[in-house]
Order: sequence, then C-alpha cells, then structure tokens
Amino acid sequence: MNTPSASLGKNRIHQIDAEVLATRRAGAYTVLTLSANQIAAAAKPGQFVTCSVGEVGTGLILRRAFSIHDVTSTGGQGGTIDVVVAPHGGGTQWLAQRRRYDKVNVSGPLGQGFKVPREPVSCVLVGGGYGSAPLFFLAKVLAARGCRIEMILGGATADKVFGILESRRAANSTTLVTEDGTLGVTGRVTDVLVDSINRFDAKAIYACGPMGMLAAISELAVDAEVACQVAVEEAMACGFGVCMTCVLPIKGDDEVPRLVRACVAGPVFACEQVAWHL
Amino acid sequence: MNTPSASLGKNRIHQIDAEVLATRRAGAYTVLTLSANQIAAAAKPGQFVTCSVGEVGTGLILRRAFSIHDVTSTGGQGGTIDVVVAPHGGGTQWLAQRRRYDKVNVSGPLGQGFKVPREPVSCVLVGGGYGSAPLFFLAKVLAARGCRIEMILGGATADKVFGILESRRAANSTTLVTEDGTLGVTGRVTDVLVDSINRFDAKAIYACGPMGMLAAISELAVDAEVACQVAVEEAMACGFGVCMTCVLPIKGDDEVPRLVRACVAGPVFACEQVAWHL
Amino acid sequence: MKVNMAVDLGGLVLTNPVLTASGCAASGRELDRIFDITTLGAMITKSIMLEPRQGRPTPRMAETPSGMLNSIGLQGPGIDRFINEDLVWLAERGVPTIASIAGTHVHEYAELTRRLRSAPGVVALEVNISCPNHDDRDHVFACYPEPAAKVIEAVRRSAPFDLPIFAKLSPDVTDIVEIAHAVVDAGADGLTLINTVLGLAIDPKTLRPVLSAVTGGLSGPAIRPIALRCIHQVRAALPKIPIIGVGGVTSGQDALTFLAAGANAISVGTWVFSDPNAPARVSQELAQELKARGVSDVNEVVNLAHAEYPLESDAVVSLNE
Amino acid sequence: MKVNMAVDLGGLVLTNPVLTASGCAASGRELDRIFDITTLGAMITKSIMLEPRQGRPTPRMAETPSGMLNSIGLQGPGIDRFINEDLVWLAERGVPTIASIAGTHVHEYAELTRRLRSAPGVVALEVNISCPNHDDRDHVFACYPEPAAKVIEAVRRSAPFDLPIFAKLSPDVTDIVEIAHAVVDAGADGLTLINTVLGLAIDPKTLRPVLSAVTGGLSGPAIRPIALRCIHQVRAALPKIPIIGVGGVTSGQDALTFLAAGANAISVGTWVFSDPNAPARVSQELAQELKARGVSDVNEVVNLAHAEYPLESDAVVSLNE
Ligand SMILES: Cc1cc2nc3c(=O)[nH]c(=O)nc-3n(C[C@H](O)[C@H](O)[C@H](O)COP(=O)(O)OP(=O)(O)OC[C@H]3O[C@@H](n4cnc5c(N)ncnc54)[C@H](O)[C@@H]3O)c2cc1C
Ligand SMILES: Cc1cc2nc3c(=O)[nH]c(=O)nc-3n(C[C@H](O)[C@H](O)[C@H](O)COP(=O)(O)OP(=O)(O)OC[C@H]3O[C@@H](n4cnc5c(N)ncnc54)[C@H](O)[C@@H]3O)c2cc1C
Ligand SMILES: Cc1cc2nc3c(=O)[nH]c(=O)nc-3n(C[C@H](O)[C@H](O)[C@H](O)COP(=O)(O)O)c2cc1C
Ligand SMILES: Cc1cc2nc3c(=O)[nH]c(=O)nc-3n(C[C@H](O)[C@H](O)[C@H](O)COP(=O)(O)O)c2cc1C
Ligand code: FES
Ligand code: FES
Repeated sequence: MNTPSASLGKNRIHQIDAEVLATRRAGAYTVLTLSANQIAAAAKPGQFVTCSVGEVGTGLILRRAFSIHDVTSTGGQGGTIDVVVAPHGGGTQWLAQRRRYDKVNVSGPLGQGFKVPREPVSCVLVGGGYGSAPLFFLAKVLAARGCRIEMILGGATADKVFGILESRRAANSTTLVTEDGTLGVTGRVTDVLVDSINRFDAKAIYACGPMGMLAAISELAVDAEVACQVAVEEAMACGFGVCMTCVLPIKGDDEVPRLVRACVAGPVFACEQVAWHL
Repeated sequence: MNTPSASLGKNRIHQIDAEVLATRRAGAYTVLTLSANQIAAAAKPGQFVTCSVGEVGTGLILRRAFSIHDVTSTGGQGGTIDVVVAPHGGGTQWLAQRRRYDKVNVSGPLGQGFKVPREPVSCVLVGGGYGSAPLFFLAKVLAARGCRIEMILGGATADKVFGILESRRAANSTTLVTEDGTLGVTGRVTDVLVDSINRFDAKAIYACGPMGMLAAISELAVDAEVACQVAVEEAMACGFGVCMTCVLPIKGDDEVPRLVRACVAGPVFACEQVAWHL
Repeated sequence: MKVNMAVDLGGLVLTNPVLTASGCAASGRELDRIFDITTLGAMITKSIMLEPRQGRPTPRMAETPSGMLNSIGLQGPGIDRFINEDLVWLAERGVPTIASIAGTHVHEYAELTRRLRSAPGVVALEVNISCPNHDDRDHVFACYPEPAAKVIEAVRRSAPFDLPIFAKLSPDVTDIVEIAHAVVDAGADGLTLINTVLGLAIDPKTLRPVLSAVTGGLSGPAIRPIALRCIHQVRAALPKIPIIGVGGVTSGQDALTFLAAGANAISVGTWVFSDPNAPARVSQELAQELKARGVSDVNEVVNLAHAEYPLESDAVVSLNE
Repeated sequence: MKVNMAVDLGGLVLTNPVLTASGCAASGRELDRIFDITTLGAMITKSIMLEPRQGRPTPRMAETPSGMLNSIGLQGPGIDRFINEDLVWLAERGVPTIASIAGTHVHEYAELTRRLRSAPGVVALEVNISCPNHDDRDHVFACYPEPAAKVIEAVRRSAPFDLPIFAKLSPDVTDIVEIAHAVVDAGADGLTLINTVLGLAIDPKTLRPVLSAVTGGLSGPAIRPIALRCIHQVRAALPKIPIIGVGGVTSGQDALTFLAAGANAISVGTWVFSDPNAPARVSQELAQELKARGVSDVNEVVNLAHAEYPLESDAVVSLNE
C-alpha cells in the first residue's frame, strides 16, 4: 500500500550540514557563502533557506530564515548559496560570527519564488535593507530572459543599503535611497518608485523589505496598474508548513482574506492578494 | 551603618572574561592557558575555578569546575592559569574546542587548597585521570619547601594518564599506572601506593581523582598512618557556597558526619574527615 | 542484532514507538518532503475542530530559552475537509493516523468522533482537552476531572468500541494523577502526556506581550523535565495504562528517558521545527541506543526509571557500562 | 538623569527592586565576596526551618535545557543558629533582610515567626509554603487554597502587625489566582511568584532518576515564561498587591519584563550560579534600560504589559523607539 516516499520527489527539501566557504562584510551585513549543492541546484529566486543557530546545547532552538541571495551551480558537486545576514538577535549574531570552515545546518529551498515574465520586459526591483538580498538572484534570471532591470535599493542609513556595488553589474540602472540622506536620494524607496516605473515603462515590480514598505509599494503599483510581486517576512517557527505561525491574510479568488502560511504559499505573493490592512 | 564591602577584602572571588592564550592536547585532555591575573595571583594548590560554557543563548546554564593545574604569576598583569579539560558532556566539549583569542568567563580562586607540611618531608602525590591536574601546582609549592616528591599517575588507558612528561620535572620520581596496561604498571594506583610510601618514607599523601579511588587511598593511608589529603569532586551548581548541591558527609570533631559543602569547606579534606561509606 | 521496535498500546500495535505530535507535523504532507513518513509509528495530526477556523491573530509565536510559545488557536480546515483531503491522503500514503480532535463543547467532541467513524486510516483518536470549555466558565476541560471525564465519556460513547481513545492531558494542574484517573475511568484507553505549559513572553522593547493572544503554550526542551515528571507520576499511579510521551524530545537518548519514565511511545513536537528530520532521526537513534545496550526489544526499557518496575534492568544497566 | 530605583512594597520601602531569591544566595556572606551586597534592595535568605536539617542525599541537582533541577531539601542550621549567626551578620553588614521560613506543620510556621519577632535586620517575612504538609496527607501547602491560607493566618497572627508577610506561591497549581486570593485574604501583605516547577530528569546512561529524591524543582530561564504568566495572571486579578517576581531573571531586560508583567521587585535566583555577579549586574542594567527610555522612576514600568494599566505608557514606548 505504501507508495514510494514523496521525499524522493522533486519537491524534496534538503537539509545539509553546509560548510562556510567564505564570509564577507557588506555594510551592516555579513554575506555567507555556503556549500549546499542540492539546494543550489533546486533553488529559484525568492525562495529561502533556514539555518540552525548556536552550538551544542544552545537555547536558541528555532531555525532562522534567510532569502537566497545568490546561487552558483556547477552542475557537479560544487554548488553554493549566498545568504545575507543582518545581525539582530542572538541567532543572527551567531551566524554573522561564523568563520570559514565552520558548519551551518541549512534547509531548503523553501517557499514559492518569484514568477518571472515570459516577455523581455522592463522590471523594477525594490529592496529595503537586507530585503534587497533576493533581488540579485532574481536579477540574474530576469537578465537571462532579456529583461531590463532597474534596482531601487533603500535603507535607513548608507550601511543598511545592501548591494550597492553588486547592483552595477546586476541592474541596468540603480537608484539608491536613504532615509537620513547619507547615500543617494534622501527619503524612502516609494519616493522614487513611480518615477522609475514611468521612466522605464516598467511592466513588473518585485519588492522585498519591511511590511510597511511592501504595503506602500503595493498601493503605488495598483495605482500605476503595474503587476507587482512582494516577498513578505513573517516570524517563522518551522519554515516548511507544519507549525502555522507564519500566517498572513491573503485574499482568495472570492476576495475573502484567509490566514495563509507565508512559508509555503509565499513568501512571494502578488501584491493584490495581500490584505495589507488586516 | 554599612561596613566596607567584604568583596574588597582578601577573600574576594574574581570573575574575569579571560582570553585563551594557548591550547594544547595532552592525551585525552586539552590544556587551556587563560589570562587571569588576579586569580593567578591569589590561587593556592588544590583550589579550583569555574568557567561559563557555551555561546550567547546557550542552554547550558551552569558553570563547570576545573582544578587549577598551573599558575604563572609575574607580579605584573601577565598572570595566567592552566586548566586541564576532559571532554565529557556538552560543556567540557565546548571548552575543549576553544581556540586562541577566544574568551572564557572564569571565576576563582575557589575552595580550600591543600595544606602543605612545615618540614621538607617526602610526599606521595596520587592522581587518577584529570585528577592529576592540581598535583602539579601543588608539586611546585612542595618543591619550593624542599619536599621530596613521588608522583603516582593513573588512568584507565595511557591517553587518560595526565602529566607524563611534566612529571619528569615536577617530581623526583614517578610511577605510571594504567588499568589496561598500555602504559607503566598494570592495575590501579592503590596497587603501588604502599610500596611508594615505604620506599620514600612518605610523611604526606595528596590525592585527587574519582571518589572510589580516593576512598581506597584513604583506607591505605589510615592503615599506614600517613597523613593524607584528598581533593574530592562533587557535582556543583554554584561553586562558591550558595546552592548546597555539592555536599558530602564530613565528620566533625565529634566524629558525627554532617553534609558539608565541598566547594567552600573543600574540595580538599583530610582523608579521615570524609565519611566514605555514607 | 535486530531490535524489535513494535509497541502495543493497549491493543493498538505500531511498528515504531516514534510518532509526530499534534500540531507539529500538520497532516504529514510537508514532512514527507523531508523524510519517508511511512517509517513512523503513526502520524498524530493537528487537532481538528468541526468548523474551519482561522485561529489567533499573529504574532503567534515567541522563542524562549530552550523553548517556544505558540498561540495558533487551532487554525484548521474543519472536519469535513480534513477527512476528505488529509485523511484520504494519509491513508493512500499508508501511514497509520491518530486523529486529534478538539472542541469547546462536549457535544462537538461527540460529533467529531461520529464523523471520524468511517474515516480512512484512523487507528486511534487523541482527544485534545486543553481547550477552553465554553459549557463551563471558559475553564479548560483538561484542568478539572469532571469536565475532562465528560469529554472522554462522550467520545467513548460515539466511537466504535474497538477504536482506542487517548486523552491528552495538560500539565497545568495541581494533580495530574487525579485527572488521569478521571479520564481513564471515563473510558480513555490511553493517555498522551503532556500538552504545552501556559506561558507568557514580554517584548523587552515594547513591554507588551509578544503574542497577540497574550499567553501561549510553552513547548520544547525547556519543558522536558515537566513532561518526564508527569509521565513518571501517572505511570506510578496507573501501572497498565498506555502512555504516549511528549514534551521536548530531541534525540534517541531523550526518547529512551521518556520510555524509562513510563511512556510506551514518544511524540516529537517542537523539535521538528528545529530539525525537520527529527522524527526519523530519533527513531534511528533510539534503535541504535537499544542495540548498544544489548536490548533487543524496545518494550524492555519502558518503566525502568521506576524502582518498582526493574524489568530486565540488570541486563540493561550492566550492558550499558 | 537620575533614575529612582526605590520601590514601596505595600509599606516596605526598598532602595532597589533587585533582590536575591531564597535558596540561591544562602545568607549573603558568600555573595559578599563577589560584590557589595549592600547595593541590593534586600537579601531573601534561604528558607529556614525550626530544627537543623541535613536535607536530601546527593545527587541534588541536574542541569536541564536552560534550567536546572534541585532537591536540596531545605538543608540548614535551624532557626536559632540562623538568627544568632546569619541575621546578626546581615544586620551588621547593613543589608535589609527578608527572612524565608518553611515548615511541615502549621504550628512550625507560627513558632518560626515568633522567634523572628525580635531578630535583627528582618524587614519582612517570606513564607515558603511549597513544603509537604504533614498535617494533611503530605500534599504541599501551596497547592490548595485552604492549607495555604492556614499557614499565612498562623504567621500573620504570630508576627508583629507592622511586619510585612510575603506568601511565596508554587506554579504547580490549576489556578494560581485562587491560591493568591486565599493567602491575601488570610493576611499576606504581598506575594512572591514563583517557586520552582516540579520536574524530573532521567540519566540516559543508567535510566534512573538523576536526583536521589527522584523529582526536584525546575528553575532558571526555562521557566521564565511560566513565571511571567503567573505574575501577569495574579496582577490582573489583584491590582494592588505587591509582587516580588522570580523565575529565570538573568538581565536588566528580563527584570524590565517582569516589572511590566506586574512585579514590583525582582529576585535573581539560579542565575547567581551562572554569573555570581548577576544581582549587581541586573540592577545596573535595569537602571540603564530605564535611563535609555527616559524613564526616571522604576515604578513607572510596573504593569505596562497590561492593557488596562498603561501608566505613562506613551512616554515609555515612544522614547523607546
Ligand atoms: C522568508 C524570510 C526571509 C528572510 N530573509 C532574511 C535575510 O535574507 N537576511 C536577514 O538578515 N534576515 C532575513 N529574515 C529575517 C530573519 O529570519 C530574522 O531576522 C531572524 O530570524 C531573527 O533571528 P534573531 O536570532 O536575530 O532574532 P530573535 O529575535 O532572537 O529571534 C527570535 C525568534 O523569532 C523569529 N523571528 C524574529 N524576527 C523575525 C523576522 N523578522 N522574520 C522571521 N522570523 C523572525 C526568529 O526566527 C526566532 O525564531 C528573513 C525572514 C523570513 C521569514
Ligand atoms: C572541584 C572540582 C574540580 C574539577 N576539576 C576538573 C578538571 O580539572 N578537569 C576536568 O576535566 N574536570 C574537572 N572537574 C569535573 C568537571 O567539572 C565536570 O566534568 C564538568 O562539570 C562536566 O561538565 P560537562 O558539560 O562535560 O557535563 P554535563 O554532564 O553536561 O554536566 C551537567 C552538569 O553537571 C555538572 N557535573 C557533571 N559532572 C560533574 C562532575 N564530575 N563534577 C562536577 N560537576 C559535574 C556540571 O557542572 C553541569 O552543571 C572538576 C569538578 C570539581 C567539582
Ligand atoms: C505550534 C504548536 C502547535 C500545537 N498544536 C497542537 C494541537 O493542535 N493539538 C494538541 O493536542 N497539541 C498541540 N501542540 C502541543 C504538542 O503536540 C505537544 O504536546 C507539546 O508541544 C509538547 O511537546 P514538544 O515539546 O515536543 O513540542 C502544539 C504545539 C506547538 C508547538
Ligand atoms: C538550589 C535552589 C535552592 C532553592 N531553595 C529555596 C528555598 O529554600 N526556599 C524557597 O522559597 N525557594 C527556594 N528556591 C527557589 C528560588 O527561590 C526561586 O523561586 C526559583 O528558583 C525560581 O527562580 P530562578 O529561576 O531565578 O532560580 C531554590 C532554588 C534553587 C535553584
Ligand atoms: S513557519 Fe511553520 S507553517 Fe510557516
Ligand atoms: S556548589 Fe553551590 S554550595 Fe557548593
């Protein structure tokens, strides 16, 4: 009666004791390159991984979620993923202190990634803080499809704008925005978004960052009648659908909002699906 | 009404974020050299320190106790202590993995040390496993008083006999004993103790190791009418006298055994004080 | 040496004593992307209620030292979709299912039981009585012997006579043995010990409760000593009752200590979030632990922590040194 | 800005809200080798009984995830030596002392109270009622309202009318608010919340209980969510009663959350073992936390986690962002 384990199927979630191959500082953030061949091979932009944190006997029992920032997949055994860590509480601080050769238990790829356009259209990618991380993996895929890419990277201060240098290669053009004016335009990413949409005749917006920012972007996108996908961040205990902690109100076809798991139905949603004001 | 804090007095217990200056392997053990000037300056042989274990957020909440194995005190700021770590559970494993420049929170010196003879007599120092660790600090002090030192170092297997090389300098003569015969005499330290006592006309025995070994040594010492001090090991939560977890039955002047705190009244006791069979 | 891992929970025979915990493995589909869930003794599914339920608003969780708080509030699809989608899938997948049910009135438990009579693949019911009892001043059923017993009686009456019923007890009581006696007298065939411990976390920034529901259920290794104590107490009082132990199990060694305390089977709950592969690993580690001790049957270690049940204890303890 | 740290526990004014917890700081001498104990609000001494007591055999402790179990069994010198040696020393040292008393019969509590009437330096009594009640089937006093109230009544009758009495409650009850009401009605001037949670650890090698006493009291950060919940529940039910909060406090931030939950003062217990300097550090950190929020009086943060007591909460929350 037993059918073969679904775990052997293509939906398999991999759990790997990944070696830290490299670490680098990027402003307020630490980028970790992890050897995670199977995850790298399966990952799509907008998906995420979860990492165990702490040593033997740690009291920090839950995994931490990180967007997949970059992927190198050689086809062989050498696939790697990059994650961008913003040191915040105990777990992210621990991760940001990892050194080369350390091991980190990584699980993924998790969640639904961004949908990419069939046609080579202009896209605006908007990131706030470490929310910019997944946009670079996405940009690679969009570029391969011939899309034109404008990036808007924002942060409270200059050191919290992620990917300034990388964006030169990843995007056709980039607008930097800081709230305190220490870099680029003074203000918020939404202050420059409409201009970018118009300037490049954008057909798609992709956004990741704090919920407030995503809500504001959604509003602008709906007004501008441009398709917009957002990658949301909800506190997650499991990251793969079994705990029901990460829910947010998502409207179904009947427009009725229901609490849906961000980790398996998301983290990427079409902006009009999210009931922002509940 | 407030008298000056007793904490300013000579009984002060120091608590220091000590830097790991050096680590070395010694058979099954790891020796850590810690920069701990104030502890080094105050320590006496037979005393111990406690170390915090684990990173931020660790679930291993209690400190671990370690005998002071060696002390270098320059009189200036450079004093260090050595501890010998036997990796056992999560805490000692974590400590044994420390590398140079890591920090370890150390508290000490704790407990009552060994009493040393006024006269330059012959002494037999008996250690089992990592119980040999404190005997080397003791040997330094005894040697400075002109005592003759015979060491008996035992262990289940060769890699668990601690201090083989060091004993060449620290002792006038050394007998090594292993239960499996992989090194020195096959058997237990008690198999060679009486012979050592007689050969060197020993006037004092000092012993540290598992409780069973200490009990057996005490019996032999009483029979041989040689003064014997033992450093016991009881599971300790606090290490400085406030929790009452580390008690063992110690006979008072009235010969009645009472439960006494090993961490402040000991860990060193005269062997006849301990009610071994309770 | 082959180790027998099959256990008999008062007639309910499972091939493996390691189970999932209700609410920590959904209905199996997600976990099956991590490991082959047919290797488990059974899936205990998330507590299901009669109607679809949205549960509590977020935030629904807070990490605490070696534990977590949750206030999911029994979000779920309701019994009909649960049967048609989840139970059908589980039955096709070939996993024995222990269906957990929850309600706020006694008659809801009875109705849930009736609906599950003909459901596929259900080998037992687990009755989650840690719900507010709307019949009686909003106290939780599991907190007082009488309401707890009433629920179990209703379920017993509505269930096929040969369907085992496990009552899942709350540790938040003065005398868990009293509750255990009450539900066993009311017809429970077995007990699941323990549900979460009521707790509260306060955000040090806002100084407000982290959870929108204010309080939540504490789970994970932090509560393991409480779970072991409850199991040990109840086992001492009820030597024969099958017990499913749950609360902070992370490893084969933990599982072993739960069996020794008196559990006949073990559920892995919160640790699935920490290590999605945990149920499979715990089961493998448990078999290895037994093998290393020369124990050929997992049932031999059950109750070994009780002075009065030293079944074969010499063998175990000696082989273990 | 200078922060006022003085608190008024129903007439008992302490210069600092940070205290030691009974049984975790002995009678102060040892801690005074680490930091100046006169900086504390008060020392709560280890529960003392009438006669000298050896306590339980070893092993008396087990480390558990983010916590520990203890089964000391109230080892102590008896009330006479306690008064002549410990209280005299504390009084000379100038530390306000809250003397914790314990007994197994109601009359013992009364007798202890009488002996302490003229003892030096005692500013309040803490009544540890988490002891087996030998008058009544060996249940613990703190577990049922009536025996709990009887002890408090006896203490109240035997104490000088102006000596505040704190009843220390156990979390191991179905309804801690019920017990709180009972002891307050019986004359308790304040409450200490919480004592340890009953737990059990099993040695994975021997498969026997680690503690010779089989079960023990769970303490440390693992139980912090339980302590916060109990404080929050009792505060909501008894808006005016002074509460000393205890259970897993490790830092100034923790202390702040306890105050927000409803405590008026905080004891540091197990964390003294982890960091002997903890009480001094917690007190410094708490002052810093308050300063950073622009709060000039520690009493302002008390109860802030309760929607219905948002005293000055705007100031705190806004300054805090
Ligand atoms: C899909 C997704 C992608 C993410 N990508 C990134 C990324 O690329 N880079 C990055 O730095 N951070 C990312 N985050 C946020 C990151 O997971 C949290 O900052 C982190 O979990 C906090 O852990 P901590 O130990 O620092 O904080 P703590 O406050 O100690 O965390 C306590 C608990 O709450 C959870 N938690 C707290 N804050 C958050 C949060 N904002 N989101 C989710 N869980 C939270 C933690 O996982 C943990 O279980 C992402 C979150 C999600 C859900
Ligand atoms: C006075 C004294 C001196 C010591 N000197 C040394 C030494 O020089 N080198 C060395 O390797 N070890 C020494 N020990 C033993 C060492 O403290 C324990 O092995 C260690 O605490 C175990 O920690 P763990 O994390 O490995 O084990 P775990 O089993 O995880 O420890 C759990 C808890 O039990 C306590 N505990 C467990 N076993 C012991 C034990 N044997 N003694 C005391 N507490 C225990 C731990 O401190 C901890 O709180 C000494 C112990 C004492 C009391
Ligand atoms: C997120 C979450 C959801 C839970 N949901 C349920 C539930 O629906 N029904 C139930 O009986 N127990 C539920 N529990 C309790 C667990 O089944 C288990 O009894 C408890 O968490 C202790 O075990 P653990 O420490 O292994 O998690 C839930 C626990 C968690 C953490
Ligand atoms: C070793 C130890 C001994 C204790 N002894 C007592 C005691 O004598 N009387 C008492 O009321 N509480 C006693 N307690 C309980 C503490 O005072 C405190 O209520 C409990 O440990 C929770 O706080 P914590 O987590 O900060 O330790 C003891 C706790 C420990 C750990
Ligand atoms: S994080 Fe567990 S269901 Fe989404
Ligand atoms: S270890 Fe705490 S009193 Fe000795």
